[in-house]
Amino acid sequence: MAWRIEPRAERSRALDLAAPALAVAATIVIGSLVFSALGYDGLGAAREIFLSPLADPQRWPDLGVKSAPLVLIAVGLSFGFRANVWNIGAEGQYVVGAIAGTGVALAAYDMAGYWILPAMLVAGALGGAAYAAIPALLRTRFKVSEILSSLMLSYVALQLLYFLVRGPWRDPQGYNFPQTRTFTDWETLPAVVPGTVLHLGVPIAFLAAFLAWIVLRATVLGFEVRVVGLAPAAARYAGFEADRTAWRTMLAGGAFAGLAGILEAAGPFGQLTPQFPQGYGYVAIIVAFLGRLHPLGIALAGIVMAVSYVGGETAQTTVGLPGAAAGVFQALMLFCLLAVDMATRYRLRRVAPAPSAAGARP
Amino acid sequence: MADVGASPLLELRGVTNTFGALKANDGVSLAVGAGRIHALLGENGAGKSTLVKIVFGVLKPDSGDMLWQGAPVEVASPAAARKLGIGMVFQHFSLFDAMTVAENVALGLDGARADAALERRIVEVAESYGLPLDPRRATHTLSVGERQRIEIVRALLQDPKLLVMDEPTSVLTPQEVERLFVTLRKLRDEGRSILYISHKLREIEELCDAATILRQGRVVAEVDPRRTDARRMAELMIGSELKGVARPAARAPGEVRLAVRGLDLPPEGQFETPLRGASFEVRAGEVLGIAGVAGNGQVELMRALTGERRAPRADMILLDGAPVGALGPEARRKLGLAGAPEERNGHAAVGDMSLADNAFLSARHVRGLTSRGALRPRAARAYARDVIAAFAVKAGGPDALARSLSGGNLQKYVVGREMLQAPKVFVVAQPTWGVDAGATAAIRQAIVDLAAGGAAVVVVSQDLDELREISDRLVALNAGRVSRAVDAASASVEEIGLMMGGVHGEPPAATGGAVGLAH
Amino acid sequence: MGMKMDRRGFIGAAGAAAATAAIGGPARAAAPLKVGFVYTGPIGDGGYTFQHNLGRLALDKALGTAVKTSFVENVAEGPDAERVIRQLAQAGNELIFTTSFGFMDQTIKVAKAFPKVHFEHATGYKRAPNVATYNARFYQGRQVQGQIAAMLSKSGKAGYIASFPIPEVVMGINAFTVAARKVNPKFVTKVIWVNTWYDPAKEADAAKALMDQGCDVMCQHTDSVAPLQAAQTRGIVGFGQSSDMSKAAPKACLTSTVDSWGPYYIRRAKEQIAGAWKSADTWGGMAAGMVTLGAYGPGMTADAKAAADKIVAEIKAHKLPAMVGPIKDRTGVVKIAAGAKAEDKDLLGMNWYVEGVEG
Amino acid sequence: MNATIVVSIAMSIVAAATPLLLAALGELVAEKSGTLNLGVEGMMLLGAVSAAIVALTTGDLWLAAGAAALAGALGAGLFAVLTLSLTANQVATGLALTIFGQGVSSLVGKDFVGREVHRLPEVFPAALAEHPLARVLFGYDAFVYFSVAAALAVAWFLSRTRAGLVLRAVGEGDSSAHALGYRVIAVRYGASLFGGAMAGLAGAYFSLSLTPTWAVGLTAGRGWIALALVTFSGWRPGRLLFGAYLFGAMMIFELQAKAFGLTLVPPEALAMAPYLATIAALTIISAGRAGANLRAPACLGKPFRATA
Repeated sequence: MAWRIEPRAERSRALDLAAPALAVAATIVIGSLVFSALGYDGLGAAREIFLSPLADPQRWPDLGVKSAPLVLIAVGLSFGFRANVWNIGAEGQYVVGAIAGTGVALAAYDMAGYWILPAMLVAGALGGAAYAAIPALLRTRFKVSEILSSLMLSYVALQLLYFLVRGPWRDPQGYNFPQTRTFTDWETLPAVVPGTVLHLGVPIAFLAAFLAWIVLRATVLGFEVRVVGLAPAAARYAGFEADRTAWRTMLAGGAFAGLAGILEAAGPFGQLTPQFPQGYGYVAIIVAFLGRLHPLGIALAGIVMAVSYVGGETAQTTVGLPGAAAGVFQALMLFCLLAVDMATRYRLRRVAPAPSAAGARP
Repeated sequence: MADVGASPLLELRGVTNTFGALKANDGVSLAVGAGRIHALLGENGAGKSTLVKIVFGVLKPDSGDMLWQGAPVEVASPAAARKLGIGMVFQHFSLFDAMTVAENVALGLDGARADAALERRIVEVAESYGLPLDPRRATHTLSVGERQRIEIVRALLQDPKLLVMDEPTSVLTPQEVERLFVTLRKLRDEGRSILYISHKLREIEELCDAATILRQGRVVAEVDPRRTDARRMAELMIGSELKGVARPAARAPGEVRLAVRGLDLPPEGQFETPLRGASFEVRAGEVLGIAGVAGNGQVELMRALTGERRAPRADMILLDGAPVGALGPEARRKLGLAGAPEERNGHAAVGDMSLADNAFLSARHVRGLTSRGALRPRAARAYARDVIAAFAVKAGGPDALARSLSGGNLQKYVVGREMLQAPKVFVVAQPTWGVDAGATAAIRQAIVDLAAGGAAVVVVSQDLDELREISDRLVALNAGRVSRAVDAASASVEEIGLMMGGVHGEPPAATGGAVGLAH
Repeated sequence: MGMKMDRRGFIGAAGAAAATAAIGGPARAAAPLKVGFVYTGPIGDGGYTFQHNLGRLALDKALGTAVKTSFVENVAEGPDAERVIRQLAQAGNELIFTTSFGFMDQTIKVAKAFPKVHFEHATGYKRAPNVATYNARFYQGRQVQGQIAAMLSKSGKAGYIASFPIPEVVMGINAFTVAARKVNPKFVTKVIWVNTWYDPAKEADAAKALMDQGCDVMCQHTDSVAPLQAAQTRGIVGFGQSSDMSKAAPKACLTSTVDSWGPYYIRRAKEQIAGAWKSADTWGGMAAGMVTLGAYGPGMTADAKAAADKIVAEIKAHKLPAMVGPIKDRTGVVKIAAGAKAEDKDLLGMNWYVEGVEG
Repeated sequence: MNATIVVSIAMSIVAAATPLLLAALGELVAEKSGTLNLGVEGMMLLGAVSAAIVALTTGDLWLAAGAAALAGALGAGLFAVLTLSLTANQVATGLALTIFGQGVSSLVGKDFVGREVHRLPEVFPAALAEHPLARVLFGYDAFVYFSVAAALAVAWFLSRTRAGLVLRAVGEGDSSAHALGYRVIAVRYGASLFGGAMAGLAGAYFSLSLTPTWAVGLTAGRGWIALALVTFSGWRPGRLLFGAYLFGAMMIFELQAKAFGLTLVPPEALAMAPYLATIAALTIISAGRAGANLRAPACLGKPFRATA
């Protein structure tokens, strides 16, 4: 009668690795059942959303482009999340990063030179970091929850972008459309594979994930982040100060998001428009958790997420699945992962039935 | 007073409770007579708290019976326990800081609201038992002693037949303890029973009518504490004969290694004790014991010594004469100051990391476990292996997770990790808390040996016997003040007790060290 | 929209068109023309994208199994659009409609990589040998609305909820005001810029603010039905935009300016099938059936109905240009000289407001 | 004439404030119990679409409101199972719930887009609300009165009732509450479900009253403002009521100023005002010695697992 959920004494490594795969499998099963019940070709939908983009090499560059900002932002956030710093304002930092980089681009509009693009990227990272400094300051100085402040600041950043593209930065030749000039060739990321959409930002994002992994695994800085998250008091004992870690991880998260912002602006967008913010900052939080806050896991999770976007589009044309279905699948995927995660951390144990009246009552 | 065996108020028969591989309670039986103060005695980890939670309905036992006034009962929840007439005062208070005293009391009563009527009742009860409380005060503004009063008043308002108290004196000064005992005896005289959990033998001798001694989850003895030798009870508790520590012959003290001069430290949070002009010195080859009741600034002093908190002025803490008060833990370790705080899991070690990773925490500089910002995992594993071998730590190896170790073994690892760095100054808090007898002896011996090798050692402990056994000199910490130092061998328990209670006989001053040197 | 004759009726079983086309039968003689659509919003927006999708459905219905259409909805303007357009091209669509201004650069970019595929971009100005542009003369609907508004308004004030000050919106406001002032020279158009294409609650609040100012006819250049519904609540009338909004606010809706993309989509698909597709710039209005009026509501008086019908007829006969001088801007400067007509290029670059526009 | 405008503006503010108030009240109760559900926007959309569907198919507006509350509560139930029973991260789950709500609402509402829903009727007879000044008081539908009554009821519940005391205790100290025998998880389930139901009703206010119809993304981000509002209020229902009307007034003020021909500040500055005000309020609350009762519940967003 009585069951008890208990933490597993030793975390099963096999389950650890299998959990995400299990979650995707569960998503496919549940998703296809749900969509079949709604009158769609459920199995076809799941196949199109999760498999077709992988099966078609023509889609691979798309997957790279779509996953790059998600991976970059999520890796940046994962530092903080590991250290119990809940920056959920990456969307704002992404936008401000793009704004800062675009500021450089617009200032250098009449100039030429190889320095422009790197300057834009640096400005982007700095802009994102500077914007993340606000919640960091509020947290360390005034003990304001960074969850709330960073979320609020995202909306402020959005309005800042709108103001700029509708007002001072509006393209003078753009028929009053609210968008900036398009960047010059000096200001645009080159393609890594000529003839494809694969721009320089994609390898940068995945390289960043790899470097983050090295940092987390093999440096004192990474050790600090891990210890702060697992045992704050032990971190203090080790000489890692909580405020300093909060600052470092917030700034890192902001810089990664800002870099993602300018890479996206200087890459696929080539300008700033009101449509520039697409919620990557929020989706990246989900990606970070799908990847279990592990940089390599996040790289993989970013690709899975990109697959679901691209596949969602394919599914619209091939099996007539509505566009909204992709979002439902993405949410399901996270729900499933969180649920499956439990299985790896806890186990259900049956408690021996009580022999007498004094025993447990359900 | 009722006799034991007549018709016990509460009886447990064969209660067993298991967490994973650990049997917290293994067939425990005990009987609490009406109108008696019954002690539940045991070391940390003996299963006392688990048993109490079962009595109060917080935990459900895997098996076993509970009888209330002779009839079998199920206590499915604390509410059910309260209904029976069982009140509870928790060791870790179950209070809500953001709420008022009255609200906190209401939450402990069934169906009560924090209204004017309740406020009146709180004042009434509080006054009649000598526990003054303002029901409208916000809880976070109260002292630890006052906060305990909330718990007691809350329990008393239910007019309990049985009051369960889990380590109630660990946060009180001796004087407060005396006042509490007056209240408890008054309760007994009203015919109520008290299940009194403690590991402090003196208190049990003084207060209790009966005692059940637990060791490793089992009942090892039922004794009458008024008629049983304290040493015998202690041996029953720890399961072996007390073994002394081999001390080297008296030595001439060396030069001053660590000096604390007028250390003031404002509280960081609402619940911290400020340090007020703390001063003492420790010399090479010497062990200085710091006695005191928990909550008098031990945690804060440890932080100030290890560098987790900076001193307001650098020269308030001197290491070999050099001011280090402004330095953080890393810098102090590089200068040869090692520390081991009382909380092993989560403070001195990270439970979810391997022993090798835990080596990085404090040994990375002195033992060269990192180089230019990069970790050297091999070096860390080798060091962890050394510690395991040198201190006979029972562990699966350097890759075992810290939390997979027993408390005693983890403590040996933590202490060993610091000692193998050959520190010039070693500060350690509660070195043998919850550690089995064998490990206790080993750790104490290692501390003494470290000092004998020329290090200066500071031991913060609540265990007076321990301090008297391994220290050369003793000071006491009371409300953030450090008393003058006394010779550990010659000072009487009464004298030390007065020091702990804040009666110093002389103002605390920088001369404390000098007085101590008179031995 | 009238039924179009199905030239390819011989394929047969046209009745079950959609289902059959989707499944695809065995061994068909001529493969159907694959046509792709890229939508900026969800087809559930009830406005702009909804209308494009109606156009696609009209195409399906008209050409039956000769075409196979597919669409991707809710495509963000930017890199996502480029990916989707490319994907549609790779999937074998020979004709691709990209239905939002924000898809312009992406359309041109993908078109370069797929010279054999024909692209149609809505509301843009960049073309290529395989990229055509198309747009509808929405302002013609404003000409009707302006006149009716002036006839029915007691206060002589219309409220106009506008999205962004781009030429398309500006020319609509001007065309509306010029038409209204023909009836009532003192007529005023009060404009609130809501800086969004779609935010029902905000649009409704803007409508209320305008009505508070005494506006008794509501006009909008945003996508939701909220302003009309707000008007209906207060017993005021107004005009639907993009789609026929009479279903959402039957009492308030005088008529709607309906984007009717069907005729254009059908024509271009037929040209493609016939091998006669050419890049062109189409700016079709009422004459081409690309702008139509929705059902008249109960608020339309007989006079108003007659006037509306007359204007539609004149516009269809190309006898009623949008603006004929003299037309002054708000500062009193003559922008269009007496007797001159506003040319298409003037309209498409319009960034000033005629007299009578406030806000 | 002037009085009429003032009355009308006031009524617009009330209408704009009502959904914020409903959603924020629900979230306040949930947060007071210690759960941070960022899925308010998603739950509002679920409510909005459910209300529209039921209203269009049955014509019964009260049934529609009930369905909306149920739909919101189901969304919250999903959140609760994941975060409370399975101790999943609340931030990630809440965000996923928003994506989920957006997707599901747009899927199930596909066939109901743009159809007129009969607007909620005013509660009082028109005669009573004829005079402009009377209209400010008596000219609204039931949701408006309900939202104000709910604010007062929540205030009373939290400060005066035993159950409210327990709910706050669970949010302030989960392990203490557990030790005292309160069922932390169960209380949080209840608070979460209430939060979801209120968010659902807030969504229903869009599809039944503000813009009586269904269209994808009908709530256009108001759920995030509601979240800001809870923080702005310092977790107190009275301030929340005030804040909802203040935020509503800021939204209306922008449009009214434009209608008057005034443009004092860029519209973007006004649009960011609620968020900046919230950050400012949060900073003042956190930094100042303003009583602990204005601070975030101590256990907000932290997972709780009942162990020994």
